[in-house]
Amino acid sequence: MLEWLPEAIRPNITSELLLESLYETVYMVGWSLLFSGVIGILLGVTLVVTRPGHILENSFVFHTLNPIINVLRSVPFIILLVALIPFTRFLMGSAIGTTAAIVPLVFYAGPYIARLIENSLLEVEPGIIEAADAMGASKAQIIFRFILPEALSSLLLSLTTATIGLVGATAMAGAIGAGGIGDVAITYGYQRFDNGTMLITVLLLIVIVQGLQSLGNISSKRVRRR
Amino acid sequence: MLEWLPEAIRPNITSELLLESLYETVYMVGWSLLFSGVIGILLGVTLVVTRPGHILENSFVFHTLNPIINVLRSVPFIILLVALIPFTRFLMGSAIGTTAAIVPLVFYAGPYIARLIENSLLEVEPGIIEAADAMGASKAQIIFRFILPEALSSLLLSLTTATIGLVGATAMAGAIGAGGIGDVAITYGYQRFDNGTMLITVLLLIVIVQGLQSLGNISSKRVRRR
Amino acid sequence: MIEFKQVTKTFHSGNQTVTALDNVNLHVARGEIYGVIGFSGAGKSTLIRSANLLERPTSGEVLINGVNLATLKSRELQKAKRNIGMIFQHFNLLQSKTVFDNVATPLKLTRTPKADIRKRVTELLSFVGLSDKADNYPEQLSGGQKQRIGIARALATNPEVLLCDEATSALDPDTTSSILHLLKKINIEYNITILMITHEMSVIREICDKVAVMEKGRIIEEGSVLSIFSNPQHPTTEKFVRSIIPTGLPARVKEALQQKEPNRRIYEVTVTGDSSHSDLLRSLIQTFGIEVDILHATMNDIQGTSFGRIYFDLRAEPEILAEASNYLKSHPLQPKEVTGDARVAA
Amino acid sequence: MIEFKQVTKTFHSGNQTVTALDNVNLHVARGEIYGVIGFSGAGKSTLIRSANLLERPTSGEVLINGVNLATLKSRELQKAKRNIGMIFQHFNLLQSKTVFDNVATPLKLTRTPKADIRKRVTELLSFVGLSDKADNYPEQLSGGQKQRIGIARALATNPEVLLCDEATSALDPDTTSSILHLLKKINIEYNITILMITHEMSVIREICDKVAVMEKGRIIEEGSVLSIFSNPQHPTTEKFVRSIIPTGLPARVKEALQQKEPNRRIYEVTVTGDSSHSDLLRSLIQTFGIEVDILHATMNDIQGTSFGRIYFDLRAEPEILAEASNYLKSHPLQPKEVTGDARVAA
Amino acid sequence: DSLDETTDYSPDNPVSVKIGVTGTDTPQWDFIADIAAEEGIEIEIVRFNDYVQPNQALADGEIDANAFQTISYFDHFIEEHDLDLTAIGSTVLAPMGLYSTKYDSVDDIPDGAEITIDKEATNQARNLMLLQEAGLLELEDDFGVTSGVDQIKNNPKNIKLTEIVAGNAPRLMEDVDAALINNGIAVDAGLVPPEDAIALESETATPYINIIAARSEDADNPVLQRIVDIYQSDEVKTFIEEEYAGATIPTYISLDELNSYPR
Ligand SMILES: Nc1ncnc2c1ncn2[C@@H]1O[C@H](COP(=O)(O)OP(=O)(O)OP(=O)(O)O)[C@@H](O)[C@H]1O
Ligand SMILES: Nc1ncnc2c1ncn2[C@@H]1O[C@H](COP(=O)(O)OP(=O)(O)OP(=O)(O)O)[C@@H](O)[C@H]1O
Ligand SMILES: [Mg+2]
Ligand SMILES: [Mg+2]
Repeated sequence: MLEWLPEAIRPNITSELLLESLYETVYMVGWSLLFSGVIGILLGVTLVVTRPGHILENSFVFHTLNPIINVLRSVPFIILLVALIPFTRFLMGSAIGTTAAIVPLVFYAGPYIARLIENSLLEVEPGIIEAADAMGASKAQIIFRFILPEALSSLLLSLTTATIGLVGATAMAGAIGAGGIGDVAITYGYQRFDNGTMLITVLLLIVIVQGLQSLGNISSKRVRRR
Repeated sequence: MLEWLPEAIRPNITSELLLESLYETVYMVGWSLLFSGVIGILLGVTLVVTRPGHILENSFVFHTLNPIINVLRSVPFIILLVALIPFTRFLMGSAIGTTAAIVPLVFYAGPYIARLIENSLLEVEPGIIEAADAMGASKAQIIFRFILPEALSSLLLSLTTATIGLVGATAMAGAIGAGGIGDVAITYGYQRFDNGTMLITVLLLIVIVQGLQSLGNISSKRVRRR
Repeated sequence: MIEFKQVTKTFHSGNQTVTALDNVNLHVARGEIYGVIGFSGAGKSTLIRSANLLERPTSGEVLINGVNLATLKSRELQKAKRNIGMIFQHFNLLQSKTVFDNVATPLKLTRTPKADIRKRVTELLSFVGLSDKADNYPEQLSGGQKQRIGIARALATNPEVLLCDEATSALDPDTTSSILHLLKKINIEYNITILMITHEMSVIREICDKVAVMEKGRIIEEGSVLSIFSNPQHPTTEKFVRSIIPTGLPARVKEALQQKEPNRRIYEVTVTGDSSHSDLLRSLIQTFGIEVDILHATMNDIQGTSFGRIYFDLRAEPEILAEASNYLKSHPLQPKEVTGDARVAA
Repeated sequence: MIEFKQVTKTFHSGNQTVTALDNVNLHVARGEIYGVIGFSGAGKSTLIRSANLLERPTSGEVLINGVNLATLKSRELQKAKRNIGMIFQHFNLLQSKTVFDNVATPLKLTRTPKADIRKRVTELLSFVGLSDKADNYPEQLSGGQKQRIGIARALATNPEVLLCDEATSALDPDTTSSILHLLKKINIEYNITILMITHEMSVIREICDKVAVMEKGRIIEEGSVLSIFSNPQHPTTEKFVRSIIPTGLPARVKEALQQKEPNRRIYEVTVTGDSSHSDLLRSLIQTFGIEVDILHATMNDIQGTSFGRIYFDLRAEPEILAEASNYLKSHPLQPKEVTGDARVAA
Repeated sequence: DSLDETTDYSPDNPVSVKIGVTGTDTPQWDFIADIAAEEGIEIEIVRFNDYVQPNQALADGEIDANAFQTISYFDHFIEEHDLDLTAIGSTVLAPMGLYSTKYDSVDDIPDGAEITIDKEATNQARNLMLLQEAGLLELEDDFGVTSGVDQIKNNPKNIKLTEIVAGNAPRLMEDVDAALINNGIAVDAGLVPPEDAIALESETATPYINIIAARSEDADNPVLQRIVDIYQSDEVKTFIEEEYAGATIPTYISLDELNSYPR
């Protein structure tokens, strides 16, 4: 498949490995985005609505959650990976491989997404929340029917940024045998001084990231109303 | 200094090393935040104001910058580090060490900050820009006297998120001999199975991140006017 | 229905303290349309916002239907609020939803069937004259159109109580009048209670039963619209009344006075209720032989009766005028001679 | 000074096209206060926003001082805009800046010395009555207070042209009147040109020299305020004029008509300018011996003259009334008998 | 976990085995897997990017064997973590070398010179021992396989040691006076170890011979034994020599010999 490339940049890896690693990346990013997105949005919403003066003001929850997120964001990814091994094994049956990597990736991206979401949600006009409150909306309705839709455009951009961050993080998940393009780039390209592999994997990553960003930009723009 | 700790968690490293690595982290994060902050804000502002329909609409600039940022965000940090070696050497005289690490860190964080800033700036009420325009503000004035101050609260949270991201990235900058707490945590704590070192370094990281986040939250809240 | 009991609300900003509500007592009876008027910054919005707890009073309490909302549990509070529609001064529309969905929002909250929602929203949009904007987003609307969406949204659930904060401030007189008529209509048909903030005396005149005047956080005067208009006590109230019943001398009267003709006098008669001028006119014209002209007259139609002033221009020989002046002094309508010095233009 | 030449502006949203301005031609002369009135959604904001290119017209051109802004280079355009103050319908204040800094913003843009800024802003704030709010942030202000900050900001640089989009819509009559007086004053003192959007006819009456009426993106009528008020041509214009000179039957007149007494007739006299009623009164009372009462009267004072209506209540034997009716038919004031069927309440 | 029940296998009734490797060792394992597959052993290669996880995963039963480490690292690791693992065969040796773009011999290295060493613990220990061998440093007596810079007794030339990631050493050579580089990496980076190195680990450095490790209970498992045999076959030896161009030297010694290095 790649034989037609000039020698200097012809990768030393098989196209099967490349395709497989592409699949692994998509698989890891997809699943961990799903979970960390849900968790991150939940945490982000909680961080916003429990803060002083907000609709579900709860000093205890806010002041517990806030540092927990900070702690998770403090730990270097590799150490997080290790610290989570027992939990990963309990959850996934195994602590190695592509599937197992989803757990630490979720722990990595969840709190990160929470922070981005928090920032987006704080920009919602307080008047909107007042209107919701005055209509007798329940707290859940205020969140799901007012705050989230109003912040949607910014949320989509935040999720885009987070997704691209996840793509980057999968490269590190190679430590537990997760594979993925980033890992191939590092182990075959970088460590083996194989410029061809480096080039093609980085190109693939660029295509992925470019695609994700375009998708994010377009969908965010489509729902932006100002 | 650390001899009073119970043996199980007494780190095998000297307190000098710890202090030095703390200094290295602060040094790297400080400088790279300064540069990547400036660059990120410039790029973020450019991404916003050159987009279709905005005050400095410029399809060429926007459609050039956008993918360049994506490219930089695509490359795994370790590969970015390597790819930048010649440039770093040219700029810093050497591609090794704490100072040299600032270059790849800036390349890593700059585009990332740009994306966060972009999202924050897009949330500024268009009416504000109209008011500025109607007053005869120059483009630079519109940006610096209207858009940036109005987005300040969100910008501060974005910069906080980015700074914490930078703290995480410094752990990886150990690859070129940059040192720092994250690196000590990985090489002394994780690789040498020294739980004491792991604990104390991670605790230090937590304190740093917690401090940064609190600072960000407080300053953002102070300037938030809604 | 709505009762404010010694409600005080202070805001702190820096080292400044603003007392937006200062020991306010107010009672709005069921089915009443109660207007609150006052200068900008008087505390009107704060008052109405504390009715549904958007602002928690610093002290005092607000009862709706005899219930202090502040004592309710979350769910009960929501239920209570669903019975209170609110029109916001700054509209507070959802930017992310179409006009249709904005109006439908309160209905969706109560899980109204889709078909019912469609019917009700269509009806409301057609009433506020925005059927063709159903699929537009708020940012594509003019100021008045946004306000009308806010009105439609507040009415969507047929609430028992309606809180209107400057509901017609951005609307032209024609639209205002049709909105006010609608409010009056639902007030009569459904016995809905309306608390209405406004800075326009004409709104009060048009539909309110009672009115309170606020100044600096205090209610300085209140009563039936009729009594306030006919007999304002407080200077501020008078200013508002004057805004639709001018009390300054009309230009034509001033002009006439400037000519200072000896055989001409100008009299002002204040009209209250059903006063009759026929005997006055007859006496002046027939008995005294005076030439009587109506120089200026402004009367307001307030709930079926007329209030206002008439300026009569009397011309005759000075001695006849002097004679008539004695007659006029004892006349029950108490005509006052206008000399130009006594009153200052507003 | 401001000239709109065949300006058309269309908005597209989805498959809908809205023509907000439809071939508008308008000329505002230097030093003029030009009012634009129209129903909500008529295109007023779009018109004023195209004057300083906040909306680029789809076709046609706008000249300010003979210059088409659209042809200017960036720097020249900025300079031109600094001479045009604008008050926005939705205020558009900077949330992140204090009241003081908001008003100071346009001065800072031109690098005005600090001391001058302080002096000018203090002066403006005291004028709009918000000196005590200098250090507050917009979100701590009431609706009317925000609007006043917007006004102060627009005036800060003493612009040559002022564009006001509903500058007083959130203000009470007293504040409105003081703002309007200020505008009139700067208009006279500095010969500043003002284009003023409003939905309140009273604003037009108070300070405008000329007025244009918009409907559905078109200017349907324009002229001096006097001519428009005294002689509105288009039904929409009439509606606006009627908003301050009610043309419907007053309640008291309607009530009188309902009693259908045979020896009572009601006549309506339209007052335009300096019409005199003295001979009418004398004839009716003295010649016919009719009992004449003034049932209702509303006159408006427009630029020194009175316009309005008087309702006379005539009581006498039917045959005398019949006789008088012939006399009245030929009277130059053209009194019209009101029967209750002919007119419908507005 | 155990492979016990799967002693019987044939091409028609294949047995599957998971082998953990790190980074770049896959070519020979792909080659071995092909050979083994014909006999009914399906090798699944699990690639790690880290030196801790493969042993952990082996002990936890997530893989059946691993092949990525030197015997000394392995011994140290199982002692530290109290794991019941055993070395079941030797594989290759990739000697370490000291390279410099500035100096032709170790003696030329000046006072205060900067030398890069691997930040990864076992390799770092090897680096330091090579520097001791070259006479640049003196290490503590109890210097072990994961000892680091803190165990340096004497640094007469005041050499500045900079820890970096191994793969960067060739790339950063010109920024320092000398760099310690793994053979594998050196060859990949286009260096010729015997010619370019100014100091080289002796080829018989037993502690640094790589091994295949398994859980002790599986030490005698015929499947694993067969895999060791395949690895140590001439066919594979030739393959490795060609593939790695001398950077990685197939080194097949007995287990006794393997375990007899000086500790
Ligand atoms: N961005 C837009 N997209 C689509 N339609 C628009 C947009 N802006 C304005 N319109 C439409 O153009 C018409 C004129 O709007 P404009 O704001 O000029 O009205 P207006 O006369 O100022 O009304 P008001 O008195 O209510 O402020 C309205 O029907 C409005 O819905
Ligand atoms: N959040 C706040 N912080 C500080 N002061 C406030 C705040 N909200 C309102 N105020 C002040 O309280 C006073 C009353 O405000 P309110 O909005 O009730 O006035 P209002 O009568 O509705 O005026 P308007 O007619 O201009 O809308 C004002 O002086 C205002 O500046
Ligand atoms: Mg208000
Ligand atoms: Mg408008």
